[in-house]
Amino acid sequence: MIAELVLATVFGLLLLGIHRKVIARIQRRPGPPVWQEILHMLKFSFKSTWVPATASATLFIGVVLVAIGIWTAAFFVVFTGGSLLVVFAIYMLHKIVEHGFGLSSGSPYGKFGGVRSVISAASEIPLFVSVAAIAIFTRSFTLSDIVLYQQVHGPLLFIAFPAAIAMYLVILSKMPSGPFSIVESKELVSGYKTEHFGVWRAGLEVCNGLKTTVLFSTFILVFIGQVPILWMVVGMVLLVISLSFACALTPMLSPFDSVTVQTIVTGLMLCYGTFLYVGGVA
Amino acid sequence: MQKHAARIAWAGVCISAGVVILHMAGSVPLWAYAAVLVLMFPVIIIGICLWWMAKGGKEDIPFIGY
Amino acid sequence: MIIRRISHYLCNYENIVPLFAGACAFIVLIGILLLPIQYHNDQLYPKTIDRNSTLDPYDRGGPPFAQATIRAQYPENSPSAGLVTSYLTPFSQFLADTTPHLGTTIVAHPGGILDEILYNTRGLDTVVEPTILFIAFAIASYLYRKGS
Amino acid sequence: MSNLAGIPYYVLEFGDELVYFTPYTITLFLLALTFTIFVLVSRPERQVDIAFGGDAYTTKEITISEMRFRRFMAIACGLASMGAMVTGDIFNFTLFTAMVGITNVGIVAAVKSPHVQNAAFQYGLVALTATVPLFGGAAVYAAATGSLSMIELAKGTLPAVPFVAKAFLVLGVIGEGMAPFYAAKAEMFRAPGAPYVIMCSLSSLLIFLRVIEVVMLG
Repeated sequence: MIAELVLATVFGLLLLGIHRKVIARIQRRPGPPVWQEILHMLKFSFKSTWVPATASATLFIGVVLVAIGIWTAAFFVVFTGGSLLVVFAIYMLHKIVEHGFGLSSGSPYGKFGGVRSVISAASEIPLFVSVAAIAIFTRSFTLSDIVLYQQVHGPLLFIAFPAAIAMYLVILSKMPSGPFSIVESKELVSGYKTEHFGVWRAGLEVCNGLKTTVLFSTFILVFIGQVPILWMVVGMVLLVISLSFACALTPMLSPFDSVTVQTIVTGLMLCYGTFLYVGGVA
Repeated sequence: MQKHAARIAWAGVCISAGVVILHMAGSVPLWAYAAVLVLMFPVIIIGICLWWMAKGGKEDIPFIGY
Repeated sequence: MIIRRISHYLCNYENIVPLFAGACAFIVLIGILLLPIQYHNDQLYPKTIDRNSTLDPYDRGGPPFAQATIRAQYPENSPSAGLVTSYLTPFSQFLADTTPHLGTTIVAHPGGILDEILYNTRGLDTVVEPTILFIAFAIASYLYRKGS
Repeated sequence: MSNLAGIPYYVLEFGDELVYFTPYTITLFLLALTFTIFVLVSRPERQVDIAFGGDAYTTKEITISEMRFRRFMAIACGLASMGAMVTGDIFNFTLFTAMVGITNVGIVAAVKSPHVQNAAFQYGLVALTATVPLFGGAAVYAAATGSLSMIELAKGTLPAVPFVAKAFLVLGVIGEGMAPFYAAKAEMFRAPGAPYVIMCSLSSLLIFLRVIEVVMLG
């Protein structure tokens, strides 16, 4: 399974590369080659590395290990058809990783990135409402049960369309240069990543690659169902292209506006969830 | 430092390989196998990277602007 | 734009107290609208109040040092439940027998009562509750010392 | 929906209060444990402040006594969130949540910045108020179902939990952890001492994640 893990990481980085390329082409720039993110990861991994003098060393290094570890765990949960709740708990706890990266160095830029990541924590709540909406239909949180449900009733994408939109927005908020990516906006240099250079940054890139694969494959598993591996790959590429369009064509919102928009989405999702629950659709 | 990292990386690889073999032999359940890999994967990656990284300089204060 | 105005309101941390109060009021209103809530008669820790007892609010019934019946959720986990109904020193017993006032002070009274349910079946609660108090005292004393 | 977040793998008995582990809670528990260990072993960072408009910068030092106190609070916070993750009893869960709220204030109470202290004060007011819906929710749980054990609630043999009880519980947790009202929490995050302030955010996220599981039972 370690081969799958490495493949998933590389594929996730490739998806991020495609993301950058498509955005560049939409904006009429040549853009980097699609394997740029993989090269990035390799490049960082053999740069000279140390821990900044002002940093809290244990946290500075430990949070890199935690970042890779939690997404490895999420990968296994998706791989074995485990509980959807666990995947999304890990998704929310990725926030803590961002805080850890940002705050541990002592740099003011990292600090701002970390503080923004706290502000934007509201963005994850639509996710849980959409998970609850899915559970109203499938009566289970395990991915394998959700896949079974879809084999009988057809894709959840059509059955629970608003839930799909909410989850799409949540994935969008984790993509670089999207409308909600306030933690990585350019006035903060690199936001929470500013001080993690060299090997630590390579570790973060590994985490990002793994995270992208896990989130995309979860989206496809939950809303389309079990498909052959080739179609899975095609679906993920299509998903990243649509996300790139969303990222390229929308401006980044100001931090609190982004939170407000996501809170409004949460409110709408709550209405939808209540409607499903009270209406007794399932 | 780099020698140390190489040792850690090798230890991680050996432990993971051992668990993979034991899992294939059927003596380690899936969850224990996954737990070991979750612990070892970050260690292996950071270990390998630290092992092949360039010679380090002296630590300094963080980036505080251009 | 309405979004801009909402986010302007949200970003000031002095507004979160009214915001939270509003949310509380809203939920309470919903709660009142959804009344009545059915009371479940089969309660876990039933309590009969004997107004004539000298130990009035604390009297759980049953003589001291004898077994009383206590309904626990998992009786197999607390085998000694019901063995200690209330513990009074002879002096406290004397006060309880002769005056009607011990009931109001009994918890603070040395050799007073042991709450069977709290100590025997809900042990973790009794640990966490004083911990919260202790933490609060620690914060208060630290802030006090910092001021001086 | 009985098999909600996996079957309890392991049950530990404290009288009527069962502590149980499911795949979901064990993930959260391990995260809390990891970060508590970080708090235990790591030293705070020295936060760099820039004087804007010049090249000057200063590093903030944290005094030993302040560091000790904040570390103590952060560890208490970690223990409280670990407890809240694994407990199988509604009332016990609310107690641990209340403890998380109070330790969160404690973590930043020692910081000398007035800005941070103002935010912590506002947060403290909310955390204080939030105990009312929190314990009120637990009381309605007990009144309407006659039981507080999550395992009994999950079996589905008890009467359904009224909506208000769940709403109260969630509202209480939101107040204690400030989950969506992050404005104050973000200001608190400007305090130096990374390992400790991270605990504020981690604990509130964790109790929020746990309460989602709790309200789905019964």
